[in-house]
Amino acid sequence: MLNYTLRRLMFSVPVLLFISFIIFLILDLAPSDPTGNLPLTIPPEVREKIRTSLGLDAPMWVRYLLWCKQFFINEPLNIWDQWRGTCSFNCEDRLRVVSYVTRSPVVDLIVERMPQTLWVVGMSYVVGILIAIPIGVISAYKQYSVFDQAGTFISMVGFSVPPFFSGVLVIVIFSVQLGWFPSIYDTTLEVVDWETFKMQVKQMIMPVMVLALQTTAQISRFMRASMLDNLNQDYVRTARAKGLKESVVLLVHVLRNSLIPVVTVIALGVPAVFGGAIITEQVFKVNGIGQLLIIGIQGGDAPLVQTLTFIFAVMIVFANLIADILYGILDPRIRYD
Amino acid sequence: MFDVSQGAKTLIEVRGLKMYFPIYAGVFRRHVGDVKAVDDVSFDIYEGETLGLVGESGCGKSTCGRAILRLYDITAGSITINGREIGKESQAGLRKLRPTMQMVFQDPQASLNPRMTLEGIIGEPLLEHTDMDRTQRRARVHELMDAVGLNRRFSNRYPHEFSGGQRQRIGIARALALNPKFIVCDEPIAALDVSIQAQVVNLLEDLQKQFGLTYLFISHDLSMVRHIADRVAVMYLGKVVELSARESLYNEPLHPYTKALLSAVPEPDPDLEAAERVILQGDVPSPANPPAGCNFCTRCPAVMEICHREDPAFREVLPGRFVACHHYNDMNVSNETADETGS
Amino acid sequence: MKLKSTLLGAAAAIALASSALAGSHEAQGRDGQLNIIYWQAASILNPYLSGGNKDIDASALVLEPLARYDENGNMVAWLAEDIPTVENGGVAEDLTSITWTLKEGLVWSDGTPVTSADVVFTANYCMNEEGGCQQLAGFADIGSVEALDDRSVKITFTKPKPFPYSALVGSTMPILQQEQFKDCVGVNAPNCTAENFGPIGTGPFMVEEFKANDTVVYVANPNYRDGGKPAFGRVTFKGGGDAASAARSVLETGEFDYAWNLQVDPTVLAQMAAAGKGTVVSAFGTGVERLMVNLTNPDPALGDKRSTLEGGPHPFLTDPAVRRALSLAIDRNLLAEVGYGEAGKATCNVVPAPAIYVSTANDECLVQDIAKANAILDEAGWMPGPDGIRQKDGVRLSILYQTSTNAVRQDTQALVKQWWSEIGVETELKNIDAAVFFGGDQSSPDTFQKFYADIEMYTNLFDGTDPEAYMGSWVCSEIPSPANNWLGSNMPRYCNPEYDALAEKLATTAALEDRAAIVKQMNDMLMQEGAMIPLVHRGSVSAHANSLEGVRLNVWDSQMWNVADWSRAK
Amino acid sequence: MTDTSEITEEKARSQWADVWSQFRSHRGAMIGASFFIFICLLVIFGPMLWPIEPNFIDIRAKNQGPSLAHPFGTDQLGRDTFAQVLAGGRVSLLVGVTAMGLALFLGTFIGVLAGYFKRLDSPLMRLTDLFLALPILPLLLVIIMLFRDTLRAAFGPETGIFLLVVFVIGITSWMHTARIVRGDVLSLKEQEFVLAARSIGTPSHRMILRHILPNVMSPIMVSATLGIATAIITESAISFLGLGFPSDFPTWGRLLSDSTNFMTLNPERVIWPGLAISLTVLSVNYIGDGLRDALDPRIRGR
Amino acid sequence: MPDGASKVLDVQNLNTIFQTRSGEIHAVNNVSFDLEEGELLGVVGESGSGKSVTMMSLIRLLPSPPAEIRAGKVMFDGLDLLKIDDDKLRDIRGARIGFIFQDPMTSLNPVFTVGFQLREPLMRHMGLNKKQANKRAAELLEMVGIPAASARLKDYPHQFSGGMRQRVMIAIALACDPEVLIADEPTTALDVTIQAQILELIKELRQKLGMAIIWITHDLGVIAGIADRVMVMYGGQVVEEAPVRELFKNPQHPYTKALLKTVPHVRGERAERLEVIEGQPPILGGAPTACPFRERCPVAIDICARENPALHVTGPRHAAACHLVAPAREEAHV
Repeated sequence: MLNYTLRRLMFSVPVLLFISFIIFLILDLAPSDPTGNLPLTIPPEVREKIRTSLGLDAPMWVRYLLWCKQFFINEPLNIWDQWRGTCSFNCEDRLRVVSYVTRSPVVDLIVERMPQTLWVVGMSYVVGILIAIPIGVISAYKQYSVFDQAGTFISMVGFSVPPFFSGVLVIVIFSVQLGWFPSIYDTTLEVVDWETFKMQVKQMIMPVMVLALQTTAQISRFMRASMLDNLNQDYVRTARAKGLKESVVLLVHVLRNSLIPVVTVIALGVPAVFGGAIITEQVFKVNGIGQLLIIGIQGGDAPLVQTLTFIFAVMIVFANLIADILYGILDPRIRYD
Repeated sequence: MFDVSQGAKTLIEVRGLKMYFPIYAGVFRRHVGDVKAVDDVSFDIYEGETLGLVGESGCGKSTCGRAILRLYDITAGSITINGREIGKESQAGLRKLRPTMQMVFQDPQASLNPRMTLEGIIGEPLLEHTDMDRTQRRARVHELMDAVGLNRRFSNRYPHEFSGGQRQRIGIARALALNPKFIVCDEPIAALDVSIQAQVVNLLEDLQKQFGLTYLFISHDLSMVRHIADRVAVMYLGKVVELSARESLYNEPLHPYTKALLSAVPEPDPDLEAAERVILQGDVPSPANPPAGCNFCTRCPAVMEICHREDPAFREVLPGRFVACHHYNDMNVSNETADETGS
Repeated sequence: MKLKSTLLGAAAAIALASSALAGSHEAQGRDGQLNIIYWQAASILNPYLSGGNKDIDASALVLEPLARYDENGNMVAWLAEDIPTVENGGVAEDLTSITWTLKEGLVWSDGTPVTSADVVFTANYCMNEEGGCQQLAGFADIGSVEALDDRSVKITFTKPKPFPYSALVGSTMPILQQEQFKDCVGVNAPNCTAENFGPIGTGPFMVEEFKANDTVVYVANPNYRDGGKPAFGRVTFKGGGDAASAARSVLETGEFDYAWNLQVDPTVLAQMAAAGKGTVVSAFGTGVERLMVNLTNPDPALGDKRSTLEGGPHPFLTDPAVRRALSLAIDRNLLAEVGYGEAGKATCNVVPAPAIYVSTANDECLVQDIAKANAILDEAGWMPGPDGIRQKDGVRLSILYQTSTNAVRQDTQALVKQWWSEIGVETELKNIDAAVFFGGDQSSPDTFQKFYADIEMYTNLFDGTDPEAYMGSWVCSEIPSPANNWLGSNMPRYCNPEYDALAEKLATTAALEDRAAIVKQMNDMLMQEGAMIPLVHRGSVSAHANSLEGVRLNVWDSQMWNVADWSRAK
Repeated sequence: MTDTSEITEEKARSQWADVWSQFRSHRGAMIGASFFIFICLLVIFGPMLWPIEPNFIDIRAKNQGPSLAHPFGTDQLGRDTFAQVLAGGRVSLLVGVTAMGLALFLGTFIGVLAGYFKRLDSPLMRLTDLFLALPILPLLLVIIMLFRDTLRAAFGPETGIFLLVVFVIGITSWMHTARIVRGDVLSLKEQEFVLAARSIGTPSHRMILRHILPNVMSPIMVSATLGIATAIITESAISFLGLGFPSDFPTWGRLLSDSTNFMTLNPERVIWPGLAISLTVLSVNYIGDGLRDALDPRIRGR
Repeated sequence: MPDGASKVLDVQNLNTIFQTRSGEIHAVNNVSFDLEEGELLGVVGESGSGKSVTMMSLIRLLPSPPAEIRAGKVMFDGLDLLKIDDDKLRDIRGARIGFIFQDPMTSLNPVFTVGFQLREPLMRHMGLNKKQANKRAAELLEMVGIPAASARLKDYPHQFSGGMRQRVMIAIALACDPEVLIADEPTTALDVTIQAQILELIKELRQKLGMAIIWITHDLGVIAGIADRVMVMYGGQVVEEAPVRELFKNPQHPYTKALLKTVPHVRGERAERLEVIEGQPPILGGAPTACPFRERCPVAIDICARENPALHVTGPRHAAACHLVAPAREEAHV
């Protein structure tokens, strides 16, 4: 297992480098310009000057290497220094990956966005999974029952309604008509007491609801299929022949086996938690990582987009690794070597 | 039906055949060992005979059969079919030789493409190797169906509409399509019901007579092998441990493993309650990590000290009887005889 | 507090005075929290490093200029004691220098005094070529900026400036604190994140927390010069989403007090306003949504010479009859109503305001007249072909019409397309993402400068009230071409020596009336020669909660210009 | 032997016939399939029966509710919503089907090559991992920005964008199919009938065409149905983000995103495109469900 | 029937059908038999003969739907297993009736340790706590001949070889000292040498524990070596039933006769040619109205196609279902 993990980790280094280069290449080809959003009154010389000051006149590979140095060497050093409160390798002159638009270090921006993304999108993932698993279990156990049919229907609706529609719909219902929840997410709210906690919960309910619907739709389908696969296995018959209660058969024997593929699917979905909620974030003004990315793309903020997409790529690669390792841990039959 | 000692024409000559499957491990996927599925196997098959190859599951008998047909790229050794060495032939070169050697598979369900009709399945070899047109092909398919006892009305049906026995007949018809000389029957009856097994075995025998076929009959069913084979080879953990004519092997097995194997077969006769049953202890060791010395030393009831050190040679100890066991170290046949069978 | 504003107009004085009096008795921060929503989030709080209105508005709560425009377009002194004029001696007779004097006793929010050194520093900060200052245009023709004493700064120009107020006036050019920004000059400017995200200012609020592209939280500035102001102790400046949801949060759910730039379908906006929680306010600046007419040939077959003077004239848009017919076929009132509602007015001029500059010579186009348009084309010999499209000498009236991606613009495009089809003109619509369209990227064929189309539509305007620079956009030398890297503001490729001469004249004319006459003349020239077809005079639309008082929508300056006066209705 | 032509051969049911009979008994799938066919017919032939031009502006009739003249109401410029939904459906369905086709082709091609040829397995699977690890959305936006004009110039505004959208969706969604197909091919390769074909001497390309491809059809068909649904949804997301087709070129996604702001004012406008997307995706999903059951030999056996 | 031996299990007229899309399939038709204390009843039949379905019907192990037990009685200790409620039945399953399945590879749950799976019935039925159960589990593994038993409790099924896994299955089935053990082809998936080990083990355990066993197999050799009494099934019905020697010496039903002849032997005479049963095994369908063997029967007569023969007693404890078999005079029920 350790060998396997090491091998995979080793292998992911060239893969990630290659990905970062591809991303850089694509972004470089894109006809977006950091001076694009400047007012029309700005004279052309100034535009040119801004471009030069951003280093855009250097050849592509120089900029790529610079980014690599900044991201792979300077940023980790900076994190280290911030954590230890030290200043190693002349931290004063250290060039960090800086956004074209805000001119602040990209990593700081990402760190700032983390809390709301984790709160809303992460929570919706958890909620979605918690709802999905029982639905999947019951749907499979009572295959073709009314519950199964209804579950299938609802999860497919969840899958088929785009969030830009369902988001506005819940806003119109719950904020405008009923006035229960705020339609705009307050990222500055800090949970310090019961009141603020209640507010936090209130403002999270709608985005979590919209996102969880999608998660639930997908995971419950998986869970159902996986349960169905396992319900037909011989060991289930053995468990019944031992005189075990139906609940034990289902919730111990079948569930444990069925969760193996589902857990890996869940692990694989984690990166999507950070990037996949762009539209929902936009609808509820959560201003998390997804919105940061969209703004970056629209503003031609290459360093931001480059860094963010690369971080997504890293997360995807690691989620894959974790999913495989989890598989190995959960299923004693699998031994990687 | 066939007298071994007459020294008929050798059709297949296998020498030192090895089929290893590499094992990779560690961070760098280094080659750390091999699964020695077939480990230095030599034997001959005479024209027109049936050589039975028996052994327990995982002993390498199927791999051996497939390796002889060069369905794998073998690790070492030579295979001569009808005087032609094919051990190192490329897959493209083998293509021309395929019509002489064919195979009947174990699982009649899995060995037929579920998406093809009978005519497509049986006609595929013809399509690949002859330039018959559609009508000619169909005529030949019908001929073959007659030969294996399938109603020709069914030629447009799909395999799933047939029972196991009928499917096995389809497989046999496909193998016969190109008039082969040699057929490897890889456990052709293992997946069939008792009442059907006899049908298929009889069919194979009839076809052998009719077309002068040579069989390598791979099976774990010792009683069926006794029925069909002229000579029998017993495999254990990648090696042939004994090779004899049928009657001598069944009446007087030499290798301790053969003895144990034969005594383990339950006889359908309640009065024959085997008194002198040899019950082997333990399981077959892993072919990735075979024991030192004789492969059978871990379970052998007659194990000696030398068995743990030295791998016994596979030798002809009596005329036409080959065995790999230290118990027969002092027995030997004259060199001339040995040369003749070429061990 | 002593009120010492010298005004170019009288109305603002009364308004300012009354609001100042109202707030003078009570304590700062008494009205608690103010919530503002901008659907484009602020990304930086230094206007010198960003051209975005969102950023300028967000920084306007903190940073203040020497003088700014009020909601009527009148200049009012802000940090300066008064507006320097030739009359009061603040501007030199030869118009080559201007001297600003700071108000007495001004302090930064950290308590330190504001001095002329800060003003000088700010000017030099922007004029540093390496800093990438986005407001550099405002500092054009400045020779030197020097402090005369603690409170006076003299700006010397390299040539006479009839309008000397461009630098350090308006929210785009506020005064920065030298102490804070002293290490952020030149190449370092963009990297001073802490400073750019949290400038120290003189305004009514101080930055408490800045989340780029998301939220800014401000608290009242205890050192604010006007005691008792601001009424709000805390401001949240939230960004993100879209105009409709911003409008909804003010008008329907009441979560926010103020929403900016509500480019929402007027019907929807009206329906939201009916919920009774807020009020929609609008005001007109100088923005005109117009069609630019390509007078050069955009035929792709021309390759490099496409849409340049070298490529030759446009096959049919050079025909005045066609341009006139195209203009007449458009129902501008309907466009204004459908796309902008209260915030749009039909216009036939490229300079729609201030009133003194507005020409009336072109008002023929205010009324749609399809019949007349058809007649003009018939007369000019453009006859309907077999497919219903007019043609002459093998040239078909087929137009590629491009603009940026924006729901209202696409509606306008659809309407115009239909009207033009009624006069036998075929139209292909194309819309390009705003970032690309306005992006100015050399490699993209889709920028508005390259103008690889027959007609393009966008809004342009001028900041402040002086149109001199704006009118200079259409001189021959401003024609974008490969020679100047396509940088240039003369999109129609209009080139008329007479117009260029008028532009020269305008730059040296000081008297307001004379300037106005020249501008009108230039405007009419552009209209009558059909270089562009104005459509709608666009106003700004904002909304505020009914409980918010003191909002005076200002289109000449930041909408946050008088945020110190805002208060909660009792 | 006897003259074979005289013998009447039985026409036997192929496995697809079995699949069909199994599929027919899945109620959801049958409802889904009939609805999907209905929708397809409606968007193909509907515009012939409903002659209002989807882009015809009748400004006096703007923001109307349902009426006889406009059964689905009108939009803010007075365009007929019904005509727009019909026209939008053509595009959305065509995008869905073609993008799915492209993704399936790529996925199957790569999956089969990787599964069948051991030497290609590792590089091709790394490529698949790479594509999986590439963040799709930025890639998508950038590709659209990059190629939109070349294609527009070559094929005209609508076809060009159509090809682009299809290409972009296709190229970013083949990976799962590739993985599934590879897995299936790997296990098929171990099946005895493939071995049998090898013992006959069938060369690789015919082996793939004759033995491998027909047997990976079932997972491919299931992912096909899911692919259509995903492609329709992705197109709507692209439309929402303001990329994609020209503004006067209706698709369901665009109609839905354009009308969300009118939700309270004019609910029908949201409902129809929303319903069209949801029901189509739903029906396609049900078809996929039914196919999965029908193609599963274990279930079919029952 | 010898006196003193009492019936532990009495099955009467069991009918099991499967609901499929193409209609009902009668998998078990009017099967009646009994099992005496300490007896080993062999059940022989080809695949599809209904032998496994019959045994699983006894303790209602078939998934329902599609399976449905239409009629019949399964009397065990005065209870009708087909009538009692699920909870009562669960108390019997695994505790008083043990079950061993054919494929030891799939019959154990791959993700739980062998110890866990052994403890389950012990804790469930015998009320042992975990520690006691562990101790007993180790004893059981030792009893079935697994070396280093207590150490191996922590191992997962995949770490055992096929034969060892089947021993684990036996240990689980015997965990609570059942009165009846039903073994469904327990050695079919194993090699002959391993099969011999398992057969030895069962014989040994039977002597030691004295439970009654139903042993399902298609291998006549296995039956001959282990069973006391044999029941032959064909097409979902019992076609013959007799003590083991009687059956092999004096088969009555044409199917049994043919079956015995088709099997080759390892010892003794080698037939030049094997006898065959022509045709294919029957495809089950609706309720049988004719003898299921008639199409392959060498001696079939007209009535075979019209009437399904009932079991006739043909001799002492010997019965066969064939129209051609003369009923013996005694009216004893088998």
